[in-house]
Amino acid sequence: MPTYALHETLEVHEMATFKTVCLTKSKLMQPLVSDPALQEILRQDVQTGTRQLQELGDLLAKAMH
Amino acid sequence: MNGDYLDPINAMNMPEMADMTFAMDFLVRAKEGVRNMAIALTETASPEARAVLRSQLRQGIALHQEISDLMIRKKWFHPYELSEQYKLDQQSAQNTVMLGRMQLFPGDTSRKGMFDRTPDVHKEETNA
Amino acid sequence: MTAFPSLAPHESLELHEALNFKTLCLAKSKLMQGLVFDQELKALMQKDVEQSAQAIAELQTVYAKAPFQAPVPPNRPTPIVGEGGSV
Amino acid sequence: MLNTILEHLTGMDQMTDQVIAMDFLVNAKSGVRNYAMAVTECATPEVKAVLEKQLEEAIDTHERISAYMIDRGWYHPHLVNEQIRLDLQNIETAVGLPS
Repeated sequence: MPTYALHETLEVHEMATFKTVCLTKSKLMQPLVSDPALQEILRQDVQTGTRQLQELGDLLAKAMH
Repeated sequence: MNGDYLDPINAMNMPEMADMTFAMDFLVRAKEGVRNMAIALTETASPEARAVLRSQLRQGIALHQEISDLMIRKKWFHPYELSEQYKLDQQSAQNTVMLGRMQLFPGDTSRKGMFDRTPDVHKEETNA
Repeated sequence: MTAFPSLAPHESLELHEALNFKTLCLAKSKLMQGLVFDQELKALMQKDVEQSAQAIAELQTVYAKAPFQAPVPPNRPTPIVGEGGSV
Repeated sequence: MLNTILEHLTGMDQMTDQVIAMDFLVNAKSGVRNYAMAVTECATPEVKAVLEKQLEEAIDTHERISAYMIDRGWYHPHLVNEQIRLDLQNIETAVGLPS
């Protein structure tokens, strides 16, 4: 039996793609923002986004074999 | 299964197949519920509405989990063995299409004479 | 953020959808219980009936704050079948 | 000359913040919906646990950004006319941008 079901692996892949775009965008946008409150929201998003992507990456790595 | 609804052969495994269909309907409903709640949550501004929808989203996820666990345990749902799932999908589709072709109900099901008047209207008519 | 006495339009419509969805779920889970053979499945459906009833009560409390809320009459105001009682 | 450039730049700054916040809100919304979809396709508890937690975080993020935008007057869920006025203004700005 494979580690994960095919459907869930594909969903994790979709989420990883989505989150990668989000993280990249948040990082690129950060220097363009002038409002400190918005800057703080973006900073937090970069932080959680990075951790979330690592978690998704771990799952994907296990789904490979 | 054949097209004759009076043939006892059709009763073979019927309870199991019926339950599988009902469980699948239940699972689809639970899934839809989770998605609907998530969408509703992203359109919500009031904290009170958010709290209600959020707790119902959690409850929906838990219910979805319970149903899919039950279905996996009963072998009605095979997320890991896709060819098993394929067989089930095709079978239930075939059976249900067969069921769709059967003449199960009388031609006229309106039963209107039993319900169309409120007691008051009926009384007025008899008085007149 | 200023406090508003009623809900926003979009969230009210989402509540309308959620309430109708839950109502249908309750009806279906209740009716289906009479048809299923498997007792575990039946028990799970009964659990859904109870949870849905609770969920409906919660949604109703919030939905009462919709900007288009109105007093609810005890019965459906118009005849259900036919015009004025005729078939 | 320098003044108009500065004005333009500062004006654009405001505009950039708003566009970034709007983009972020749209993303946060998609995030919640995508995670809800993904969670309902999960069978393995380990995968589901991760996605469920990230769904909760996505909901928090959405709450934060929508509260921020309401606070700044860039998002008016209660006042439809106000929101439409803002939308029309944004459409004009976006269409008017030199390409």
